Amino acid sequence: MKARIHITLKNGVLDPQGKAIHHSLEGLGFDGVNDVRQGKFIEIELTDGDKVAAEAKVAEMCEQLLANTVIEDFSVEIDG
Amino acid sequence: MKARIHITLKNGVLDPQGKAIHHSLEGLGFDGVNDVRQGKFIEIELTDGDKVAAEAKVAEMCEQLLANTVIEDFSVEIDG
Amino acid sequence: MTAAVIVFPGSNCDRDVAVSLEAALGHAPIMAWHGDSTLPDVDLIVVPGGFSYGDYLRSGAMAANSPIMREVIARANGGTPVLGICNGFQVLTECGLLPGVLMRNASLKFVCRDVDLRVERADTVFTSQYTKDQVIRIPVAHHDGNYFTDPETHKALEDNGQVAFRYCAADGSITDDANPNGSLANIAGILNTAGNVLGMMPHPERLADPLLGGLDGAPMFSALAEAIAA
Amino acid sequence: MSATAQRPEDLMGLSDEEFDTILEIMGREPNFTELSIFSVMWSEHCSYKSSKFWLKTLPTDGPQVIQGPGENAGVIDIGDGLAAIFKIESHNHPSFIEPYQGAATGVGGIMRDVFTMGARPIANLNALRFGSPDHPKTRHLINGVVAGIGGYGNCIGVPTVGGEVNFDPGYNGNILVNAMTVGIANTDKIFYSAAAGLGLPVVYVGSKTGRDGIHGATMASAEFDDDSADKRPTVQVGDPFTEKLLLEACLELMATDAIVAIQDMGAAGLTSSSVEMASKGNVGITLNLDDVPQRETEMQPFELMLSESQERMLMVLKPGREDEARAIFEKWELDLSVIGTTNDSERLVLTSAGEVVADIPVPPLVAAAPEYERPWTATPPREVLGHDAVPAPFDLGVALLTMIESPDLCSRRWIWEQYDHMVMGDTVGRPGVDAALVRVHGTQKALAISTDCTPRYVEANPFEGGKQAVAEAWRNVTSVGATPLAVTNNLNFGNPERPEIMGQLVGAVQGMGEACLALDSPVVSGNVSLYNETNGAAILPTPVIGCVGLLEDVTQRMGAAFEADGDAIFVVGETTGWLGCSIYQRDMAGGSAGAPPPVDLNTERQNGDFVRASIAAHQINACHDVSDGGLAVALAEMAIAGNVGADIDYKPAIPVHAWAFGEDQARYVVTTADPASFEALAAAANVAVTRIGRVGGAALTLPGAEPISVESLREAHTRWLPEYMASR
Ligand SMILES: Nc1ncnc2c1ncn2[C@@H]1O[C@H](COP(=O)(O)OP(=O)(O)O)[C@@H](O)[C@H]1O
Ligand SMILES: [Mg+2]
Repeated sequence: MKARIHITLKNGVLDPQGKAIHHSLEGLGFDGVNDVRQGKFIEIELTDGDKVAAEAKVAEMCEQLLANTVIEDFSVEIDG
Repeated sequence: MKARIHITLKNGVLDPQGKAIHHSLEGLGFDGVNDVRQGKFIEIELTDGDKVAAEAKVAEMCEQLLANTVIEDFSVEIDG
Repeated sequence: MTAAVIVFPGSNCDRDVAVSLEAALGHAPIMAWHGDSTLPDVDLIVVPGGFSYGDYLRSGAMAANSPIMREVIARANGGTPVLGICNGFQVLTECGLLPGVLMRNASLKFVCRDVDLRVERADTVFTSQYTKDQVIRIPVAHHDGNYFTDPETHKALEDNGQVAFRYCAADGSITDDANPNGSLANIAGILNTAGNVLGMMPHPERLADPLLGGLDGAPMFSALAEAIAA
Repeated sequence: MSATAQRPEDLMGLSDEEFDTILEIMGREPNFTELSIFSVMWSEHCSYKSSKFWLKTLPTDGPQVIQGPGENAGVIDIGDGLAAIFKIESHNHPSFIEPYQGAATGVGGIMRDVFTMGARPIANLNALRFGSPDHPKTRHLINGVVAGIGGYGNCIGVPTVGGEVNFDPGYNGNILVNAMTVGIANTDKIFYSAAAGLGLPVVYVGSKTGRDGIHGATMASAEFDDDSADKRPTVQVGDPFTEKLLLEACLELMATDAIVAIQDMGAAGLTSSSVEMASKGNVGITLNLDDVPQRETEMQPFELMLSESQERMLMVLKPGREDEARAIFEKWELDLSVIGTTNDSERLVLTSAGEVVADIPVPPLVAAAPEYERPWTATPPREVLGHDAVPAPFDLGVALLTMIESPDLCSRRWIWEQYDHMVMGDTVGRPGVDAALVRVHGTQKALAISTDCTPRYVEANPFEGGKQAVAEAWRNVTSVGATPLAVTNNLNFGNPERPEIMGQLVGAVQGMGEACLALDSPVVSGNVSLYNETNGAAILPTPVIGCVGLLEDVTQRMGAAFEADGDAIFVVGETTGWLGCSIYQRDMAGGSAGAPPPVDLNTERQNGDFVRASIAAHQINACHDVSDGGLAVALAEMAIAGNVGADIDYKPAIPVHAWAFGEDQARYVVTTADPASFEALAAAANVAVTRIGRVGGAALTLPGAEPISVESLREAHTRWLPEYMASR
């Protein structure tokens, strides 16, 4: 069973990385880019079991460790 | 129009961050975790236009800058 | 007999290496701006340490795409010696002049300290004033120095003798304890196949003045000065 | 208009009296934007309303002082046309909420204060106070704070060369993160914030403005609550890469003569920067807020004025120099926008969409800022303890090993290895003990820098504790052979509206002032952080001192490591065995009690001057000041640093634990190859010195104790912090 976690900066929080990537893409000649935001994507391979329980457990992992909830939001999907 | 890009380490590539997260999760008492991999999630806000062309353009951005294709795979989705 | 130091936004060891080069060469190097697409005729190119583009996205990735790097690649392919230190090493791998990548340190922490290095190749323009298997002490200061490559590339590196330096214990033995960042086979620096491009995580320019704690980095600069004077 | 006018429901932290003063100044009811501006300008943070009265008592002058408190940072003359520019600043509260970004932006903020005056930053230091190691949050906070300080300083490429760390349950709910930056400028190229001149362009440079950091006690308002929580992040995210570009661009523009005045946007952002520039220059400023570069959409005037987005500067240029400035900032890939002009109105006028949205007279906004002489009660004096009040340890050697392994005395290597302490190629040696030494690039000069404070002394006796903080910093700078020149200070206290807390502040400031005067080290800059409390429990009073000294010839520096076998070891200064408030008492004998060691400033001065002269005369081979943990700990540190032992054969006339662990002030341990002439020099200088043993061997032997191998000392010293941080 696999959990797919997206961790993104909250709205309004400065994203220095996204800003620098945006700038660099422009430098490379890519146009039509209005904004870039960088987040994390974490995949966790879990021992098979109950999907609902797994989702709650992974959310708990995000709260405790994976996300910095002062500045980041997270979302969890459980595959398979 | 928004591009959602996932950049993940290729199979077999060592992932120090994933390994450290795995270790920390175990230390926090989370069991049933078999593997953790950390990747990047980049969202790009594009000027509206042709979806197919946009997808090709973003793939090109990944090839040139966003991913290091020696060690990373990427996938692109275009929303809305 | 001139050297160029490439300056990217966020480079911060450019002045440090210029000081060492000036001491060895007797005159200051040219400081070349990342946005320029041409480079004057030089006998040595140094890609310095620092945090080009903040090390955002991946260390060295954005710098590797800057206009000047096209010129650096061309010169390297033409045989000009190119030395990449720390962030410079990361830039050289990102732009394809050197194989492999520098990943986040295994500790996930920035590490700044003196490490022992074993000289694996003393027959290059960079290392001719060291002796093979000599142990030298030089500082590292990086967050992403964990060298990695696939097994075939690694085998090729070893078979071709492209490993220039390895992290070692004080007696020269290659141990896990001596590895500050988790690098594959304790690799601290590698050469290209032609031997004119060297990338290394440790900072020789930080130990080229006795006041700063030692002189083990100085032979690299005097070797280069001698080579390009010849 | 009178005090009976309709009061807004929310005074944004202003008192009724303060609001009445605003009505008088404005002659009408202020609108929301105007009230916001008064509120932040008159906040404790910006107006120093509780501390100003006392800060004015500090000595701030001296022949070496080019600029004392009042500008972005203090400036001292270090000779040959060079100036050292430095300041310390707190980022306590943000670091508790989000340790990485809080600490990182603290470092970024203090660096801007220094380079805004024309200096290139050459060294960063940090004074940290954490709660008990047993507290569930402590490890996470250390991890984040250290990573944040490193993350910012390493990236911008300024070495982090020193600092201090203490642990105490008093900081469980309120850690302290104080960051200090030292920079170097030419004395004829120092930049100030007075916007003198009319019709000059007011220019914004750096990052775009977002809604970061619009928050806090001053600004809890109904209007804010209407916004969704995620629209107003209270935590600022630092962007050290942009700051590096801003630094280089500013220094490049400063090399021309285009700048009239420059001011970083720190606390209260565009508000305090524009008001200060206008006020100091006795001019008015009109800003068109539509021209402020914005990161987010639909930002309101008060948001633009109060945002604390990082990495921004405000400048006033000479007329017609905008294009030259723009070219430089564009080269460094930064925004530059002309957002206003100076005029003779002495008013701050803000326009947006063609309308005036605020119009405030500047002189009263600044001059009428409240200043309180808050009631205070002195901390009751404590009894002086005799030697027998503090029991001897079961075993002196075991006690020493236990102490040097303890959180407050163990090695900080785990921390400073995460900081690039060598970048810029001028850091002399590695972090270790005593002051950090940084060469002034391209010269033989070096600056010696140290931050110090012993909060348990300040708690016991604020006056003596305030003196001691200055004395210890001064002593550390002296130990490396440098001449202390001036200090900066960070006053971290609880709620000043409580008389006993105010009494701590008053006592500490008076003590500091006296010490600065006696030690010829005036205060040239500083910062005050009050209301450091959680649930009514205040932190230990923590007036941190950062001292800067000059060594004319860096090759004459002194180290703390034991060197040559056979060198005689001396203690400079008198040892009475003062155990009250010592680390030994607190950690080994059941808690802090009694009076702290007094600081005799004449002796301090005399002993320090003697040590410095002995170093200059090449009389000594190693020197280390004696502070926390007393003589035994100082000796252990010197043995570890040199990897050589010592035989201490002195027979103290007082109980040996008091001799070994007492914390009498004004002391140094020194070694010399020529004890006779050293003693003669001391006698001539009328300084008490005691020969206590000799350097040599692989063990440290204290009177009446088994030898302790240097190896086991090192192991004990380096064990705790990495193990603690790796555990959970
Ligand atoms: N937060 C910190 N950051 C960097 N260096 C630190 C920090 N805390 C302590 N150090 C360094 O560790 C060493 C020992 O600190 P300390 O015990 O305060 O020294 P001393 O007793 O000489 O004043 C000094 O070099 C100091 O600068
Ligand atoms: Mg000290």
